[in-house]
Amino acid sequence: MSESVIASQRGIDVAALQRVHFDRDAPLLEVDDLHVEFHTRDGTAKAVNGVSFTLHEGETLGILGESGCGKSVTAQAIMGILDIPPARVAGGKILFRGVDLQKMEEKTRRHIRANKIAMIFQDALSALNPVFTVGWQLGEIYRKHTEASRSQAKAKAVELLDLVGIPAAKERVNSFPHQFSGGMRQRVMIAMALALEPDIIIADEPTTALDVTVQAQVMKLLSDLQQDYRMGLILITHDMAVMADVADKICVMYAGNAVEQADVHQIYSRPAHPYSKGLLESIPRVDMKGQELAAIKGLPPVLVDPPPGCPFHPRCTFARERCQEEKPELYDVPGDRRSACFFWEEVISS
Amino acid sequence: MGRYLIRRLLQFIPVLLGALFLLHYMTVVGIQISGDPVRALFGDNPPPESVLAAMRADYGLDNPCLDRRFDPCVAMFVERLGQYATGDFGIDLRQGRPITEHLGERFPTTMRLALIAVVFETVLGIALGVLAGLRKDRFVDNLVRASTVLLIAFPVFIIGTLIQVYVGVKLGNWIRGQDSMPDWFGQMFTVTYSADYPWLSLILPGLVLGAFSLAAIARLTRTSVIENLRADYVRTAKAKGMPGTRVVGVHTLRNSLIPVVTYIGFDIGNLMAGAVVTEGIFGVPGIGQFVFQGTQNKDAGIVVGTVTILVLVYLIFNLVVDLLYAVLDPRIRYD
Amino acid sequence: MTDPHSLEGILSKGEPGGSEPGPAAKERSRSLTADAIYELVRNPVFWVAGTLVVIVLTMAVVPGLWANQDPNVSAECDIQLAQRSPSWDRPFGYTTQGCSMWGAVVYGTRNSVFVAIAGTAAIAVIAITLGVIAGFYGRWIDSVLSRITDIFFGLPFILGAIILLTILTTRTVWTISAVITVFLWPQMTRIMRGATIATKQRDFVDAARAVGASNFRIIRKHIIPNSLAPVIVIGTINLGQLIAIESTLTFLGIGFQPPTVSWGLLIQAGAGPALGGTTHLLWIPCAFVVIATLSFILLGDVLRDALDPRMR
Amino acid sequence: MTTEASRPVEQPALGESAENVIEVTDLVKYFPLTRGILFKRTIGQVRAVDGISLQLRRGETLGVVGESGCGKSTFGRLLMGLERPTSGSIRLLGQETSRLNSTELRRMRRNIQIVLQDPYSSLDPRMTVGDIVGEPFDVHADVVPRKGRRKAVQDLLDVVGLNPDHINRYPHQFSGGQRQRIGVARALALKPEVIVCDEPVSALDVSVQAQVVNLFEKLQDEFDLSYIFIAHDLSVVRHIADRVAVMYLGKVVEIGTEKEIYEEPTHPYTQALLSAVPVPDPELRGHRDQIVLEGDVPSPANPPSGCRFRTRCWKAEEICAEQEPPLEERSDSAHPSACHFAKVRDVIHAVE
Repeated sequence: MSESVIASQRGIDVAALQRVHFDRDAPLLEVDDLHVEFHTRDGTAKAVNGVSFTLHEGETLGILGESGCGKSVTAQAIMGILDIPPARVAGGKILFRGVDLQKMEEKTRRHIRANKIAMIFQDALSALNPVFTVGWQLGEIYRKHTEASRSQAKAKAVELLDLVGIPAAKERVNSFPHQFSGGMRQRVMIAMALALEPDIIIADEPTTALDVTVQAQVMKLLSDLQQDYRMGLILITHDMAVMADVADKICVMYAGNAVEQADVHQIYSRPAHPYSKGLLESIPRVDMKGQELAAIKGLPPVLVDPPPGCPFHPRCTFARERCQEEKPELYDVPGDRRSACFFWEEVISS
Repeated sequence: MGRYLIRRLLQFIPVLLGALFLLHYMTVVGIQISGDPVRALFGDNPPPESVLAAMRADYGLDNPCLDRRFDPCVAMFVERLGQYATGDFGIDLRQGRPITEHLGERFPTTMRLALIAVVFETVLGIALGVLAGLRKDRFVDNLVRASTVLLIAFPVFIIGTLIQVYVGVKLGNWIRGQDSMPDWFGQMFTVTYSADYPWLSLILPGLVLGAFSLAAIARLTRTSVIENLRADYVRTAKAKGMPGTRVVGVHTLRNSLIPVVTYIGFDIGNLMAGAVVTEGIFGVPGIGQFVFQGTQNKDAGIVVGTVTILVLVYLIFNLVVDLLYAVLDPRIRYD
Repeated sequence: MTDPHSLEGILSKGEPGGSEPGPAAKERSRSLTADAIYELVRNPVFWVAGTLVVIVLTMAVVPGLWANQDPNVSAECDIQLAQRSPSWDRPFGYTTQGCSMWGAVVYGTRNSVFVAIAGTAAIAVIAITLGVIAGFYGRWIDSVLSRITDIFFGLPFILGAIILLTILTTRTVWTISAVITVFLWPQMTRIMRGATIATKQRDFVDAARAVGASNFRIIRKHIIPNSLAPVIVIGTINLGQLIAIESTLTFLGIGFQPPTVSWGLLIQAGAGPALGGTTHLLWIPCAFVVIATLSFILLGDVLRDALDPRMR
Repeated sequence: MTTEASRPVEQPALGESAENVIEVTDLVKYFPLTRGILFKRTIGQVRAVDGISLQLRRGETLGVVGESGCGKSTFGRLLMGLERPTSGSIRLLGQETSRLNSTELRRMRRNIQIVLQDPYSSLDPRMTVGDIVGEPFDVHADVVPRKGRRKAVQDLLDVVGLNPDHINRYPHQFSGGQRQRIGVARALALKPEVIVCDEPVSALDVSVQAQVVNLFEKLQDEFDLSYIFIAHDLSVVRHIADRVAVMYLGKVVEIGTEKEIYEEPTHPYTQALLSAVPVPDPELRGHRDQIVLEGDVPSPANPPSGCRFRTRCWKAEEICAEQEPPLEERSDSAHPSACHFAKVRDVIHAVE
């Protein structure tokens, strides 16, 4: 949403966001060395352990990883909606247009949500409140972030539903979430994220709960909208195929660590980390009849008790003694990419 | 909504008839096992048999099926239903006045008492529950949890008698003895009901009556709030940039209250039973006291007639609560 | 494969709903029951409540162990001493009958606890049987049972008990237990039915059927062991509630009758004099009822925590 | 419409060949839709499976794919005897199984077993691994003598790649992938000819999924198993299946070899389904024939007349609403396809 529109708005809260000086030349989003910890009965789990990335306008960043790797936690840390406690941002910076969100007052920061950064969740049925109509839930955004009246908010909600391709939006606006199909509900979620035309949308497994044909519809809608509005999109998924279709660059996460960051073409053609390589080799492809799948042996580690050294070494085919003792940092690899593996050269050329 | 309403109303009829039949059957079996209540009324000093027989005939207790153990006496039930339909719920065995007449006199007092109890238990119960739920595992939460468990372990009659002795008599006498205290203030710490202070002297009994449910509502609200705070849609509300008060007050509370509303419907039954005890202890001339005296005097006419009416009230209340439930939860409304 | 609730994904070590957990680190094999016991023994509330429950139960079974004056033996009581307040000599004072208050409450335990145990046991047997039948076989059996429980739910318990006990003139532990059972079986049956339906829908029941297990085997080996937790919890809490209910009924004059000794009767007898100032006649039996009720409720509460971690 | 549903469907002439371990003919399963105030009465039917005919050959893997609600899981449960068919016939090793009594059904289950989807709820948490894997031996007491059961269970654990010493552990001590292996061991216990795999890997993480898929392939070679492999993940099915049946709203719309279905799909639904599957190769972005379907799947309680796919089909004409297209070979479809206008269209490869 443009600054001028905000200026036209009244109210103490909105003024708070106006006082913030966003640097229009700074990248849309910069995450620098983010650490998130969870305190549990069994000890402290380092859910996110030093993740950094940058997102520019109109760009799609993919965060790829299996369940429990910390990708959703990263997203929630950016949004500022972690449950604290047990979670705690233990370090790092989150800069939106050069402004550190961590240092922002909560009453200002909450206007960043929806206005600047919005989020789409995986399971739309549970992410939508069952006791309110979707129109009410959409309109709430306008009523609480702008000075829209109830009827204006409702009109806006109808517009949004129409925009995301929900037929008969005028009538459907009064329906409750459980009266929609899975795909339609996810469209409502997308509408909700788009409401204030944010600069960034974070989509956390947006199509995992959907059937493939519906997944195709939703992904198409999402990427069309992203291009129309030139938003930055952070797509979080475990699905390498979905990722290959939309992402510009990818950050692969494993056990709370970013293990590889690169352009989408590089990762899929020449992965520089054994984990990315293993993932690629273990998925069957619909367009090819492969041989035996090269599964990654073993299981991801328990986060409260990670293995010493490189977290991937117990499952790694490239592992040497050094990997058990020393944790590799993210090494710069030629071609503007990074890999957290001592032997990235070997991995690329293998 | 329409279909839900119709279905709920249609379900009401068999439950109503079933509950009334259950009441009838229990009375009948009780009489079949223990002998007729007219005889019991007089204890060791029975009047001549001819008098008893006349009384039995008056109260419809001369039906031969009452001599056959476990006979459901269906004909009698149908007859009773007809009487209920005309508003005839029997008469008390001693004075011979219609039960409904007694209840009419006593109804306003009991309503006041129930109102005090309901307001007390819902307002404070929900407030404590929300507070504890939001501060899970902190001091407030532990305090609420510990005190509510304790409260649940106190049967109403024990709280009632203890409060009467320690607050009503000991504290109350002291307050009433102070010249500086206004007269009405002492009436709040009453030992018994006083007709001069129809509201104030009901406050103490009202709190006693609501105590158990207060604890139950607080715990239920707490669990429900904790559960809902974890729900995905609460996270969505945060992600939408809603202020914390709104996330809790609108997005969490509305959902959390759904089970509480159900409980309150069920609780009306608790309140009725509690009123029997509380009104008995504090001498409140309400419907509960009427039942209390009926049991003390072994007046089956009073007990059966009044309880039947109370059950009707309870069922109607539950019906209303179920409809309210549908208003709160659209998933029920549009199933 | 999905990334469920991120928090659970991180915290879980193999609980359902969690993500791919790490290798089972602990070498020793722990069943869910063993896990529950492990949870229990670490909980101080369990020890406090458990000790109180054991004391209450021994008082009920062998009161002679705790008190040497049996109020049922009239020679032990002296009407001259009636209502005498506690002293160093007799820290609990005397009853309205001039018996030792301590002896009276200890010997009064049996009736209260017996009603609670008999009632709970009967309710549990009925509930498990009917609940499993209704939940497992469903269809018309379930419909009929559900409608019957609906009717019972239409009748508030104490009100129903008041009617039945006002008319029944013989009130022994058996009749009182029976009345309690008649009114409280639907609640537990509904819980067991719900638990059975929930268990039945889990895939391992299909898996057992797929290997050819009979209905009887499925009920015995899979349904009951996996549905029993709520019944155990509610049953324990009910033990406490029934003690409270029995004393309430007795207080109303429709439970035990003198000269039986029971907590409810002691409170009833003490309420009047207590208003006049001899408060020990009231608070001592009250304390017994409350402590006994509380210890069962607390035990049920910790059992719930141990048996069902999700309810915590 | 209801009468048409049971119309015989033409199949390649295979007859009662001994090669077929399973022959399904006109299989129908309707679930009653009930509503009631006091007692429930039937007000309609959900046509979960509505006239399926197909064969499973010995040693073969038949993939059954479709989206949620298409009836593929119900189909698997019917094969297992976990649901009784409304009509139609299932022949397992030449024996009719759809009308068996409980004793016969128990004997039948020595020949067919199932692996369920959810590795968490498919194992009884109160039993040890030994009890779970050994349960088939308890039920079929004559298979392995009591003394030998522990050894037999340990052998099974070994076969599926678990440590046999873990026999006394409980399911919650294992990970999802390991639990799925326990489920496979249980299915193998009675040495069945056929295993129905109902979404066996869809609850697993990608890296673990591959391990389990590999296990299925290994076991097939080792024990000469035939699989019915039910899944919504078309890539996994392509990897493991020899033949594939595509289901839509309770019906098989296309059936053929893996190559025929994936490379030369002729039914518009198959084409849409395949084109919707993303390919893990960014180079193909924008170079694939993508068909994005409009709208939602109709309710199986009230399916459209004629061809069930016509409401979302871009090829639909009047005839599609009037006549249900039989599943048969057609002029432009070398394998059976239930479309009046069946025609090959390659959708999974790059197009320039």
